[in-house]
Amino acid sequence: MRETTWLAIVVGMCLTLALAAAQARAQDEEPEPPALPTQVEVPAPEDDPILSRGDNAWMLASSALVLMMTAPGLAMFYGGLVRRKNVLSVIMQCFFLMGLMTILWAIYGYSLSFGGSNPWIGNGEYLFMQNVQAEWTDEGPRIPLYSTGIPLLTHMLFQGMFFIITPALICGAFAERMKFSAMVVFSILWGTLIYCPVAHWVWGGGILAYNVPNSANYGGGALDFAGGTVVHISSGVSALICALIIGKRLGHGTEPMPPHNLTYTALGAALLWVGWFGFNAGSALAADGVAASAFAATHFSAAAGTVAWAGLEWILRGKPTVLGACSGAVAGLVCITPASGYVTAMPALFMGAAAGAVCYFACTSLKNSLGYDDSLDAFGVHGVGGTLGALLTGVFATRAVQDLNDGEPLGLYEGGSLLTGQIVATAITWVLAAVVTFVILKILDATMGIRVATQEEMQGLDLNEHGEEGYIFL
Amino acid sequence: MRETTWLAIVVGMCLTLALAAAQARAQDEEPEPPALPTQVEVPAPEDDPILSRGDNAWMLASSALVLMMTAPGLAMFYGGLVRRKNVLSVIMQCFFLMGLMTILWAIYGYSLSFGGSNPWIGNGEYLFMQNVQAEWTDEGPRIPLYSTGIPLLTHMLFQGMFFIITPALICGAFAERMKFSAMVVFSILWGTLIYCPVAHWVWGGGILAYNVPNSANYGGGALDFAGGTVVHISSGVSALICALIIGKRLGHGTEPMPPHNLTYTALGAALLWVGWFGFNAGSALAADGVAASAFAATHFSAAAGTVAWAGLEWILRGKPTVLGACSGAVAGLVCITPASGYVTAMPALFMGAAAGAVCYFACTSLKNSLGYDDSLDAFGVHGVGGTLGALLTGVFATRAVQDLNDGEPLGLYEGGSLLTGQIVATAITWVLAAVVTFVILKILDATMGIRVATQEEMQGLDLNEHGEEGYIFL
Amino acid sequence: MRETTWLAIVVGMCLTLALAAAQARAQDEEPEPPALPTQVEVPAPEDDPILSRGDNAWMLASSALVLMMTAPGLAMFYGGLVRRKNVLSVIMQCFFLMGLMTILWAIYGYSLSFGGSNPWIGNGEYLFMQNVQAEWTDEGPRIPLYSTGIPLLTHMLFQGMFFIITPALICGAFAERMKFSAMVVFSILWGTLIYCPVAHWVWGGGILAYNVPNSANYGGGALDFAGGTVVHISSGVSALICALIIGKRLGHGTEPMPPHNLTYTALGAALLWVGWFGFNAGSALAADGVAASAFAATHFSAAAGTVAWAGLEWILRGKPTVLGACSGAVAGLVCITPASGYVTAMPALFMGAAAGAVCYFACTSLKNSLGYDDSLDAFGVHGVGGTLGALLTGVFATRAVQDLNDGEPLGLYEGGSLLTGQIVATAITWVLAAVVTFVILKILDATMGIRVATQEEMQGLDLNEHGEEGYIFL
Amino acid sequence: MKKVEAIVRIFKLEDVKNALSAKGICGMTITDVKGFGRQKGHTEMYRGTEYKVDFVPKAKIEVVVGDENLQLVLDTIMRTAQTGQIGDGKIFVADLANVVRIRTGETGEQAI
Amino acid sequence: MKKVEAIVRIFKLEDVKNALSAKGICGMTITDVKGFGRQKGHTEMYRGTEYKVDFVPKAKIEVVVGDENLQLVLDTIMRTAQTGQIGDGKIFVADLANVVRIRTGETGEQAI
Amino acid sequence: MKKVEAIVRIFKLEDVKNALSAKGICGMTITDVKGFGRQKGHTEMYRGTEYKVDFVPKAKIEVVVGDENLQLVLDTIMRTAQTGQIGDGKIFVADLANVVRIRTGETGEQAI
Ligand SMILES: Nc1ncnc2c1ncn2[C@@H]1O[C@H](COP(=O)(O)OP(=O)(O)O)[C@@H](O)[C@H]1O
Ligand SMILES: Nc1ncnc2c1ncn2[C@@H]1O[C@H](COP(=O)(O)OP(=O)(O)O)[C@@H](O)[C@H]1O
Ligand SMILES: Nc1ncnc2c1ncn2[C@@H]1O[C@H](COP(=O)(O)OP(=O)(O)O)[C@@H](O)[C@H]1O
Repeated sequence: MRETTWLAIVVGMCLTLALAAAQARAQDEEPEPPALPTQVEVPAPEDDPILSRGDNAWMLASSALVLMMTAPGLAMFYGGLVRRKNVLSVIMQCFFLMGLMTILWAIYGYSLSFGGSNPWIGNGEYLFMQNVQAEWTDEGPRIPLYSTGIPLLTHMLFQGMFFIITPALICGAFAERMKFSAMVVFSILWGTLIYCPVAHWVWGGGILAYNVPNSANYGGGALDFAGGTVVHISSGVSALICALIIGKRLGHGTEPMPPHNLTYTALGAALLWVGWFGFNAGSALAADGVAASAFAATHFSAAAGTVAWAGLEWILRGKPTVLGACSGAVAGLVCITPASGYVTAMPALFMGAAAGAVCYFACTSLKNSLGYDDSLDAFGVHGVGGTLGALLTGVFATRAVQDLNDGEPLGLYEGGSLLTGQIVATAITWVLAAVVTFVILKILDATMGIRVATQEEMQGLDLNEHGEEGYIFL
Repeated sequence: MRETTWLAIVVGMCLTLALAAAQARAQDEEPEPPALPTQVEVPAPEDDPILSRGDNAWMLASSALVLMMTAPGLAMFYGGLVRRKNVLSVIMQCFFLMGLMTILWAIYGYSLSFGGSNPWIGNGEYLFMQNVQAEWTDEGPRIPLYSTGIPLLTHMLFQGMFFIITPALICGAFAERMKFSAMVVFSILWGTLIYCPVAHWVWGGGILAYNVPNSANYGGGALDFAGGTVVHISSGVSALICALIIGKRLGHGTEPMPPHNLTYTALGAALLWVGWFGFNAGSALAADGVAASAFAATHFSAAAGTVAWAGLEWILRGKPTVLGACSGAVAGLVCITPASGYVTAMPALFMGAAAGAVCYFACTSLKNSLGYDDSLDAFGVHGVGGTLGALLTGVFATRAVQDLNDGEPLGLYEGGSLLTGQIVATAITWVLAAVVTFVILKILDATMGIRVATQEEMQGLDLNEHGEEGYIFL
Repeated sequence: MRETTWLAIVVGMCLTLALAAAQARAQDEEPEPPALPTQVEVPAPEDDPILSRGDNAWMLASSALVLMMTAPGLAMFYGGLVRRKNVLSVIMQCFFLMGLMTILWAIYGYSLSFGGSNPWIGNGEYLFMQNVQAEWTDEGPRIPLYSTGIPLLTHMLFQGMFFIITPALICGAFAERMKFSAMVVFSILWGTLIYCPVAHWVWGGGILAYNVPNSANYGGGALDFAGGTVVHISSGVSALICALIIGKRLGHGTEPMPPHNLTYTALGAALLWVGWFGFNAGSALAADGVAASAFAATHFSAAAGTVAWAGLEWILRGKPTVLGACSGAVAGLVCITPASGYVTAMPALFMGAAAGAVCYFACTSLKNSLGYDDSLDAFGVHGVGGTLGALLTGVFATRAVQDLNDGEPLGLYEGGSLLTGQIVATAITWVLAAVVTFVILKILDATMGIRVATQEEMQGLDLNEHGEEGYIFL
Repeated sequence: MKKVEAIVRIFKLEDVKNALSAKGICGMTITDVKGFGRQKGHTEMYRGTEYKVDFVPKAKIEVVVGDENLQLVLDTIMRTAQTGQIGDGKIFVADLANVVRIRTGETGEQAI
Repeated sequence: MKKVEAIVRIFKLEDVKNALSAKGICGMTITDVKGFGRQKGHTEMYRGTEYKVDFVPKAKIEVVVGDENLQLVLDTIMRTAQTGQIGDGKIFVADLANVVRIRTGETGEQAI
Repeated sequence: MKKVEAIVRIFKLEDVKNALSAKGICGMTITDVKGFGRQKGHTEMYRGTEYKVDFVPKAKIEVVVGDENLQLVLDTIMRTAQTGQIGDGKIFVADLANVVRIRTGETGEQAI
């Protein structure tokens, strides 16, 4: 009952929002300059771009890779970490979000994130995929192009995959106790109220974009190649709030809750590693040298994270664990995400190693001393690793990879002043994610409830929320 | 014994067929116009195409993605749905078909499907990969190109992956009781007698091709972007016949037969979703705007299918299931397949939702009321979803994506007349698949037998057909 | 303790080596001609190549595919074959090597393999990714290109993935009993002392390269398209030595040691098949016709191997097994690897079938009669299959695919003289791999020990080496 | 009170449970076991190596009954679990000294 | 000597083990079992087909004790395994004829 | 008739089975169990949290024998399952009231 009401409210809200945006756009009298992409250097957008098949080939492959990160990647990584009785609930969260968030993205998400040039939020120009999809013109069919020469549809698809995985990452925090219905409503609101604005601010030419004339340019704006703030800080910080508000799992701290299938976790981590090449190198939006450079930085950072975390365990605890190696890889990948298209090889190795070490302490000492129950360490890895990455981007970003400021140095290391903007963007994202998540969850908790009943939590979410069992090995 | 005889007969038959085709080709005196591809608009084929590396890059990646759909994709999806004792038998069917069908394709399958311009069946020009593979000429090595600028080898590879997955889909109908030897012989015959002709009719410039001069043009011909008739209707309808002829599983209806590993099923479904981007967007045979459009339509339809099926369960049964979400995704993917390169975003969302709902009822109410035992719902998803997709293609196909008829509207929705051709092609495919499958199975049943012994079925096919166990968790 | 000492020694050694190489390079007075790639025909390297986005798109996708081969591919393939108590140890070897070998590659591996034109070993020009990564110049950022028009970073990445999987293949030989620490040190030494030299000899313009002026040209040099000698013979032969030196598993020959999860093995084999397209077709270093041809040869050989091995079992043992089909596919893939870019379709089918049959006998009769315990048949498949492939390349390579010798025929079959060089290269690789592996292992055994304690081997490596369990299904 | 332990074929478990249940015996405990007896196991084959697996999966049903119900239980199991083929299994009957119901603390016959 | 067999809820196993251990009972053997009794099972749903699963996963704890410890063990299990809800399980007590410790060959009480 | 229940190390199971089989005891039932006793378990570590797992996997062998074979069975198990290390396991012997062979309905000694 209450769930149905909620769904109705949410759908209503989304439509209102969509219409409002559409109207806002209609009122916009002055002609809008097209959105300025901040992820790559592009020729002035007024030149008509021509379709680049090589770039499109890479971006389509990257889109597929990024979807693969959510499932099977994240679904296996997270699914293996929970107890057997909850494995399907975690996989379901990932899988269902692939459906749900895609629909929102098609209807209004892409438009809110990338439409128009308002510094605060997108407009309605891409609602329902208008002006994105193919259209019939006097000269025949026309498929709109993005400024880098790929179809705008490809850009929309690639970015849409990020809109799926970001809320899916949060699921790690409330795993094993969140109501599925509450997760659905939460993800809709979270995507709309946090993801779309932040994506617009950072990548849509908004207030946090780097060196873009009509942005607010707090601290000069920030560089975020593939989603340090937009994806990892936003989801990681929200995950922390979720863990705090929903409370600990029954038996947390007294009962053992070991991962039920570490083979899944390891295989999922490997898939994340592979998929992340699409995530990061794809964020070049082209198959050019920057893509190759981002690919290399990603690979090196993951490698260093793997060895750092497992190595630390080996030294401090006597044994390198598989979970440690996998967590280190993911930490390295998270950390390099904002920097991947701006740093060279050795800084990438360093960032990965730093992420492995810092996240190791965040997921062990820090979490234990603070005592929250972030089931799968969504905050410890994505929140902490993402923040570290955003800051280190301000240190190591170099004009040698991309010249974004007329030959001026970028990162602190080469004498630039980027770091300020990175700090500002990080802080703003932390605050927004924390406050809005807090408000959403409090409202949901007061209305539909966010946690399953004790009895259900004990028996497992698979049976109670979905009426299914993960494995029937008889 | 009888199996050996059968294999000998089949091999003999194939060779005869191949030789006959070769001879037919030799007799062909008049010069043949090259095959007209119907999947994309291409410049007149007499212009020598030049190698397009961007397109080739995407098509090679797509070929890999489509192979991945059969295994691990389908192998996990189907493997998880059977009982533990039969998991290997299902995986083996998928894996062995990757070997078997590829060999047939290399020897004569591609030639029968895409060789020459006879409206009924391919000729022998590509037998044994002649005229497809690299050849030594006076000017050095020459690698023949397809009209869109990709190597003909790439076209052959991409299409060959479809030749693998199509019979593999049928395995869902007779899972848990078919003899492996019978499955092998059945697949050889099915591929030769059903797949190759239908592929030729629809894609090889044959009788069902759209708007191609030398086709029979029943009802104007049909559009099938990536295999609604060729892949899904043909396999789905054959699956129904298989389920009817082989009979129910022992204990069907009285014993519970729950999926033994829903985690595999969900991960497999996710891999199918990812791989389907290669299947559908790859069917553009280029990395152009049509590919991006097909990619988007595919993604949107899968998303809508997921939410529709799981949502219906939620409303009607009180719980959204993982299997429901996965089945909905696959239903949406099946349905959009023929339409993916011809429709825009909102129709794609609609088609996915419709497929989710229609296949939901087909797999629950319809199947139960008719009482056949289609173990894994190969008919309910591929037969029903494929038919729905073929028809809705006739409704929603739009010249805005591809102008295939000199600016005339295509689908019913924009006022075109495509629907008639779609209905005719669907009906013809249904009849051919049903009749030929029926005949093949009856002959096989009378000679080598198609079903394992009762005792073996009870103990499981893994031990009896392959002498192995899926999991030994001691 | 001793492990720490060892790690220190190894790290020290590597640094020394790196510095030595750097110095060697500094001393090099005469200007060095750039490394001559032998894998593809390229225009004279002095022409400045321009970035080819289509080629880069394919090479980035290929790099991702090859990483996917190590994990999840090989991790699942090998992981499923061991007993449950050791599944994580195998996955950990694969995963940790993804981190470890990548770091080595970034620091000195790529330089040792591909730097400079010394016939014996690479120089220091690419140490720490200098001259490979992006650099700031007067005209702005510069990303160095490889002679085929892809960024040098892409070449480095693609080749780096091979540096990961090759030692991972060896792990099959000592699975279920090797100390993790010994595996780490062994892999570092093996990669440095065997992989880098052989890669340089064959692909870096060294002594075994085909038709390259400044190579030693023993027997005319050898063709190795994607790693018959460099990857499979080197790892396979080393695997044999490992199996001999470490000794049999406890209970080998008396206790049953069936694979604990054949579903993983089959799914892993399928992923290997898919990933191998990147491995082989990617070795064209371009998305051209040679890539398509290599893709087709790879696919056909895998298919023929699958059917050959499973078919032989069917005939000789009465049942085709899943493990047989998978092993046959891998055998076919191994065998075609060196030949993939040089042979046409029917020879590829033949090579796959031959590999299926030969490796079947190597893994059954030969192994049993010699009595070594190569746990997962790393030698039987990679050593034997790789050797077969290297030799058959000398038979079937044809100028029709690539004209590498001014129109002269290549393989024996078309009347060329390539075979001699293939035999010489094979023999040299055998000797080097066997001798160096023997020495490394003997030293490790005498110092840090290579085998876990009996008690630990009985309880399983997962608990004892990593403190974790693979599955907790309670 | 008696404890009846029946080793039966796995696919007969559902039938036996339903039959007992129909007779009013509504408590039992099931364990997955592996049996070794006259019934032959099977052979598995992995890369040419053959393994003889002697154990056959069986289900063990434990039912505690008052003495008055013993024969009823034995007959019911006998009837529903029998196929007449080797491997149908065995029933073992043993005396029990006491039974306690944890929820209520009841003991003896009324705890069953 | 007595063999005490307790069928308990799975999530109570850890508590029972610790309580017994604290009382000096430091040997026991655990089996995963499926129980059928008053406690209802659950319903699963796969593509519209509903299955009633009557069996509830339980843990069986077997403790062999000297007669003098029997009451202690029963009390300890009762106390720690009880929730008061249907499905708490049962304890069965049976006589043992002998016990042997394989390592030493000791028999009887001292082998426990 | 006696029921012999032996808890043994998993890797000794094959040996014990073969030895019993060689002595003509050709029926037995095996269960996977987890033992808790003097033998220490192991520690697992997941992201820095350490879990002590007290349970050690063991195999339980149940053999029903006529009284005349009891000693033979005990001796055979003792001999083959012993390693002399803590954790070798225990053998429990109990009386049986009756045995039934489901296939034939035979009861008592001849049903074994
Ligand atoms: N002496 C025994 N002790 C314990 N279990 C036995 C004994 N004999 C048979 N069983 C169990 O009964 C099952 C069936 O026995 P088997 O000899 O195969 O067939 P049948 O019961 O038809 O004679 C065996 O798999 C085993 O689990
Ligand atoms: N007669 C019986 N014989 C064997 N096991 C029983 C018997 N009755 C109950 N059990 C076991 O005890 C468990 C709990 O019994 P149940 O009737 O559900 O609740 P309660 O013990 O609270 O009355 C059952 O799941 C079953 O395993
Ligand atoms: N009192 C007991 N009741 C039931 N099982 C026991 C008891 N004591 C020991 N066991 C079983 O015997 C196994 C071995 O016991 P343990 O004390 O570890 O070594 P040992 O038998 O060498 O003294 C235990 O793991 C447990 O399964």
